[in-house]
Amino acid sequence: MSIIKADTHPLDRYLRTERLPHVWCPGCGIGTVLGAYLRAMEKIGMDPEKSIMVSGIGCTGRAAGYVRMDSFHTTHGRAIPFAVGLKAARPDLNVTVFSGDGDLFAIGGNHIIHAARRNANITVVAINNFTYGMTGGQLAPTTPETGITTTSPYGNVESPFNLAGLIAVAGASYVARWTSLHVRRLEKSLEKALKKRGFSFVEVLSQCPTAYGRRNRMRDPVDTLKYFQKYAVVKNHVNPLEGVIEPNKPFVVGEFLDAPEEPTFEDKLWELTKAEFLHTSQAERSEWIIEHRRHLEVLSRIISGKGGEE
Amino acid sequence: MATESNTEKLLERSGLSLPRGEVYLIEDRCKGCGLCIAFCPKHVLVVSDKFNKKGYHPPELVEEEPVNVCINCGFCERICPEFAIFVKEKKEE
Amino acid sequence: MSKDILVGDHFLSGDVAAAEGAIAAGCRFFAGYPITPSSEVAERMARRLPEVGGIFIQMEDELASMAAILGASWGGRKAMTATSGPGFSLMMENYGLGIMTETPVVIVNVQRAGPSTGLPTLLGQGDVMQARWGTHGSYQAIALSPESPQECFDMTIKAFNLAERFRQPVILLMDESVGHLFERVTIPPKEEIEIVNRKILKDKNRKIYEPDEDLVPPMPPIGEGFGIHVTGLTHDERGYPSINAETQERMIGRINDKIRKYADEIVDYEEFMVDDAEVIVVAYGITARSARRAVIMARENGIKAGLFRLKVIWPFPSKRLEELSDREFVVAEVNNGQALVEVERAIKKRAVFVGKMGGEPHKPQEILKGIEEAVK
Amino acid sequence: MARLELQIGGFGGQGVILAGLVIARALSLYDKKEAVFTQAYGPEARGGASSSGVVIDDERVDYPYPLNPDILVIMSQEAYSTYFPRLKEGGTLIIEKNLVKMDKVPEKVGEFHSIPATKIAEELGNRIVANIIMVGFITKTTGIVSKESAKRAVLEMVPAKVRDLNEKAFETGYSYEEG
Repeated sequence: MSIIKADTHPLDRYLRTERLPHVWCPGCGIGTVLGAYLRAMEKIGMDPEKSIMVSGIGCTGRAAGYVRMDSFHTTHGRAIPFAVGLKAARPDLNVTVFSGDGDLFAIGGNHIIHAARRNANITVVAINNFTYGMTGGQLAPTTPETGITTTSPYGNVESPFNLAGLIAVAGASYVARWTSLHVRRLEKSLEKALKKRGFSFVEVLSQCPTAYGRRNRMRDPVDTLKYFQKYAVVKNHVNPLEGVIEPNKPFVVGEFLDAPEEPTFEDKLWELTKAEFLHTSQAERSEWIIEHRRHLEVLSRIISGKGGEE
Repeated sequence: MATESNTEKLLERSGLSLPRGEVYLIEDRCKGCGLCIAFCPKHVLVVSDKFNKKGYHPPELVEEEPVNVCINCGFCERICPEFAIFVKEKKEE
Repeated sequence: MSKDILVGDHFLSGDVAAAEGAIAAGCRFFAGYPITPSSEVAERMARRLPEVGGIFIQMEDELASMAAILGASWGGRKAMTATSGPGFSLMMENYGLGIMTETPVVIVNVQRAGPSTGLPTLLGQGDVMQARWGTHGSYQAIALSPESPQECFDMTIKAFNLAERFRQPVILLMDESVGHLFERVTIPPKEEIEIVNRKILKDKNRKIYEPDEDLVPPMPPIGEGFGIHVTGLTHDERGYPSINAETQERMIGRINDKIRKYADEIVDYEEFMVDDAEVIVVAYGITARSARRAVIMARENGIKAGLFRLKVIWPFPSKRLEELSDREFVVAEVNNGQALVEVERAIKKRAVFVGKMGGEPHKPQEILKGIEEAVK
Repeated sequence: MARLELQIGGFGGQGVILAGLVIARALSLYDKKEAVFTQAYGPEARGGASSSGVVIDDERVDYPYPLNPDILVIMSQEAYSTYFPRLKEGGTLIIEKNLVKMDKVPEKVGEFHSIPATKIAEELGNRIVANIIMVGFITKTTGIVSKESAKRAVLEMVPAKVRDLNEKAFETGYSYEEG
């Protein structure tokens, strides 16, 4: 038997096939993660016509250009506030931000923690490839200690962010971390993230053979995936602060946080516009706000790994 | 991946037959990264000698019964960053 | 009574009048970050937008504010932000995205004296060139400059109309003095207010950046299956990145031409006693009010002076100034000579410059001195 | 009436901003005059000094700030030093009797009035209404704004729960007999 030649792929209806092949290097994990995202969308029956993808700048930032849905490729670091504005204006649409670690956590770091704090009802897929790929492999806020990049040629002396931990404590409703090897679990996780009302965040560790792997003994994309296979420990609902990633040591992947659903930022913004809300007294309005506030003590229990049950 | 081989063992023990798959490839989307080959749990794929339009070596199938047969697990389809390879369940003739 | 247009006479500050103008224009989304002397715009919007079904968000910074209003505009809402110098600098990044993606929004910049933090509570007019050239690349800016709360109201409506018509961010270039002074503002009934709305793309087969005859492409709605792609990269008519000189020439050429083609229509100025004037003072914003007094004082002293007030600063009324170039010119502004450059370019000679570094408006006497110097 | 300038100076907390705003609003909206209200700033804005300006005209006001006030209302000694030199020759000077000390009324003053607004306010129960007492007094002594308009503006601009107190303050200031 031989491989059967095909012209179309099962995910083609979600893709701007006229733009394929995409710009990503051979073996880059972004395409894999994008595939997982589209399968998750398909699985939960999310209508692509009612779905928006917003990206920032960088390799992952190009994702918005390949999906057959309304998509925005914005400025460096600003995908989140663009998406927050869009979602607030159009809460009827599903809004996903699909971008990279540098875009979301270096130049855009302030925006993502605020979007999580507000519990904006958007899904953020953050591909963490430990470097700036598009500009040639420079130091990122996620580059592991000792990591060699073009701007840390002697080894990285900085400590990287623990993205999942950071976003969990900032106030997100759903937080998970997977790798580009854990495709099935990633897909399941993305299904949950997309369905979750509130700020949902999925970090995906991924390989950048060209810009990062090449300088860090993982020249072949397979090398990075083998690394993930060796060191990733699947654990659900651990304390997100235990999610620190150190070179050549086991690191946690899994679902860090799945908080009970609460009114989202947009729910509250739109409530303000209702006549019945505006015409109540200030005391009654305060009461409504308190009633619909985030259950921070529950969130804090979940975050501390003690579970969310009463 | 570990999950797949466990499933396989379980199925074997229970006497059920594994599903069989057919592998499809959009050859010119392939960038020859080798992820499908490296991570196919049944090792049914190898690098081919031929070049596609972009000069990459796409994978080819080496089905050698009874070990190296496609079980329609879909991992190659999922790991492929290029939307190039996919599998379909093989219907029994 | 409908809350969206507060018909009647009000005694408002320029900042508050601009907010009311926005609401009258149909603005239903505001994202901003507090900064003196523009905070009153945000405060008014925070109070008023929910009353009219609008959304107000105080963002984490000005970068985010600008990004959020672009997102909201693509979401189909008329959107605005308000800021002052330091925030305006931060907004330049996504102002550029707004130009590139042809997104209608309004940016209110209540100018204070800079550079940097400068004089937070005090007057400046030093953002004129930043309003023209603040973001990188080649483009045509539209910036309006009101001199009174009434004009803050009227011109905010006009700014929205221009933004929607030309699909581009429009700047309302106020200044601290105009923003903070109170005066009567007459809000006319709804039917007397001209409102322009963006053209909406209806044909799903048409490329999203394919322009009409006016060089402006109709704006596609989102969430309706158009499958649009919008990028800050140079893009072709489909909206797809097209990184080459040919597309750059064609697309950026059009983005410039759509404004250039109608520049004469956009240009707006007021001539006060200009007809027989021997010397003309060019001024805008609060400085125009000092200049008007100076012109009257000059006339009392027997000097035939006039005022040429820039109501729209960008595009610049070079054509009209060139026609007047047989007169003597004085330029007064609270900066080191920004409109001056454009005036001298138009009249092809030097003008007497009466500048101030900021902190307070010109005393009429200061401009009068300039007038006297010009006729010497 | 040609251009007429009113300036009120005092220190922060006396409500000189509200006093100016009330008068300007009354003039603009109810007396249908052209009026501009500004908060004066400059070096005197430091050290807690505070001042508001109202410029009135039959036609649209051009330069909106007082240059040489026709009427100067002074509620602190510091404001007196700052603003008095700007008073127009023959202009009207109104002072807070207990807070501004002067040996004799300077020569350039054409018309002079004084009122112990803060003390009266304290007698009414809250020194915070000293500014509204001053508004009533300005209304009566200068005649630049009609009583109905000024009172209407006061009542519109103060919180509902202190409306009665402010109305009383305005009336008290309006009917104050200098002596």
